[in-house]
Amino acid sequence: MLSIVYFAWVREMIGRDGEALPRPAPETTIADVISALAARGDGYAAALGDQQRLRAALDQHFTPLDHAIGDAQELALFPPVTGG
Amino acid sequence: MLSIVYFAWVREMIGRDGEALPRPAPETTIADVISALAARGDGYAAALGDQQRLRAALDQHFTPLDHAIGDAQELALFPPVTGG
Amino acid sequence: MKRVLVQTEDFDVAGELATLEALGGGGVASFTGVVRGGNGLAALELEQYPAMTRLQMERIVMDAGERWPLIGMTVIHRHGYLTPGARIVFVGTASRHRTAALESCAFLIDWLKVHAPFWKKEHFADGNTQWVASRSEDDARAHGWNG
Amino acid sequence: MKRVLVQTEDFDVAGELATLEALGGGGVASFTGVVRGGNGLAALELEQYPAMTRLQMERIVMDAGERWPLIGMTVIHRHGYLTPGARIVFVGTASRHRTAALESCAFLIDWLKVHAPFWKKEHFADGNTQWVASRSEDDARAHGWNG
Repeated sequence: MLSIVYFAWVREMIGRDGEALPRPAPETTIADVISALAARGDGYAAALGDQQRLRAALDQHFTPLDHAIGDAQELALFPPVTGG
Repeated sequence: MLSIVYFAWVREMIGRDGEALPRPAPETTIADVISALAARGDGYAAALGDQQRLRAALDQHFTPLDHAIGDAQELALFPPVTGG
Repeated sequence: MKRVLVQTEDFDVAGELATLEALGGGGVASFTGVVRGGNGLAALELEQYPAMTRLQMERIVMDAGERWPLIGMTVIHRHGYLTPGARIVFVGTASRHRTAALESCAFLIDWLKVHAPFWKKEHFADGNTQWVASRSEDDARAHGWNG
Repeated sequence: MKRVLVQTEDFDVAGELATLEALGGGGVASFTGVVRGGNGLAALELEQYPAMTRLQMERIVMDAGERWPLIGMTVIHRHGYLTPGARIVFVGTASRHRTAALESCAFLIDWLKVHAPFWKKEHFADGNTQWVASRSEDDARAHGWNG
């Protein structure tokens, strides 16, 4: 399984903190995973439809969306950070 | 009269905090005043002989040594500052 | 000394600075970020990615330690609900070189802004809420340190 | 708010920072200079030019206020005999813009180093004394702000 976690308005629009997905092939990119989730429609489409607005972390490292998930255990999807 | 004040090692070498001089002509430069004082020899020569090591303020404004004293009331002579 | 804290409670700026001063470096720089009021803001909510936050802040602190000769670094970031006037973030650095202390302090806060997984949500007195948008100038400043 | 102090006694960093935070700007930067020990240093003596010091510090603070959008500036410089570990100087700035707070804080301490009439004399445990020489890199940093 691949653990997906959501933060900020991505979490709010989807309506959940995260979920587990059947493990995709290692060469699957983060963008591919996002597209598959967005295809579910509703909150998923609203939150994940525009990938320009999204950032990701694989196993707690920021990772560009065009990178493959490889053997990562956790994929986090969220808007650009606004801390500090 | 022109009031002269000394600070740091200039003060220590001369052995006094300051003194009053008969008022020089307005076009006299700070460098001229320093040279006249250094000509007194002893501590004055030691403290004021090398003008490269000196800085000055006229009426509490830093002023280059080649400037004329004009109608200033107070000339301060000291090494480069080292505060902060 | 490296000190990284993520917490809901407030922190003691005086105590943090005293610890940095006591390291004997001679120069201590700090930045404190505080919730700005106005526009009917009732509270600022800071959400974090708990599994990543501390890890990422420690990476940033390690980066700074490689770039400047520092003898102490303290970074504290709060999360949860903060009201106007409350402290959000503290960065303190100590060095024998004032330039190293000042520059690394600026680096750390710039870097936290774009590399620490926190998200701000504004809660207004009238009940409205709004996620704070990221600012492209923050990105630009943080990337400026790569030059 | 502009606050300029020249004094022999220590100052309360926490109180100074709290005052700057309370202005509501959101960003507060500070630098504190502390007497470094080592090499047998017993005390650092700071001599000033009393008639000029405060005037000159106020000019520097005014300069900073013209260069950056600041809502608060506090500059405190001690004189007299200070032992290792004692605070010498404090610069604190508050702004709505963290960059303005950080840059003006660096400017103020750089500028004080070369434009405030203080002279440091080291007193060593063995009875020797030595006037601290000015550093050309301080001049260079201060002049860098003219660019």
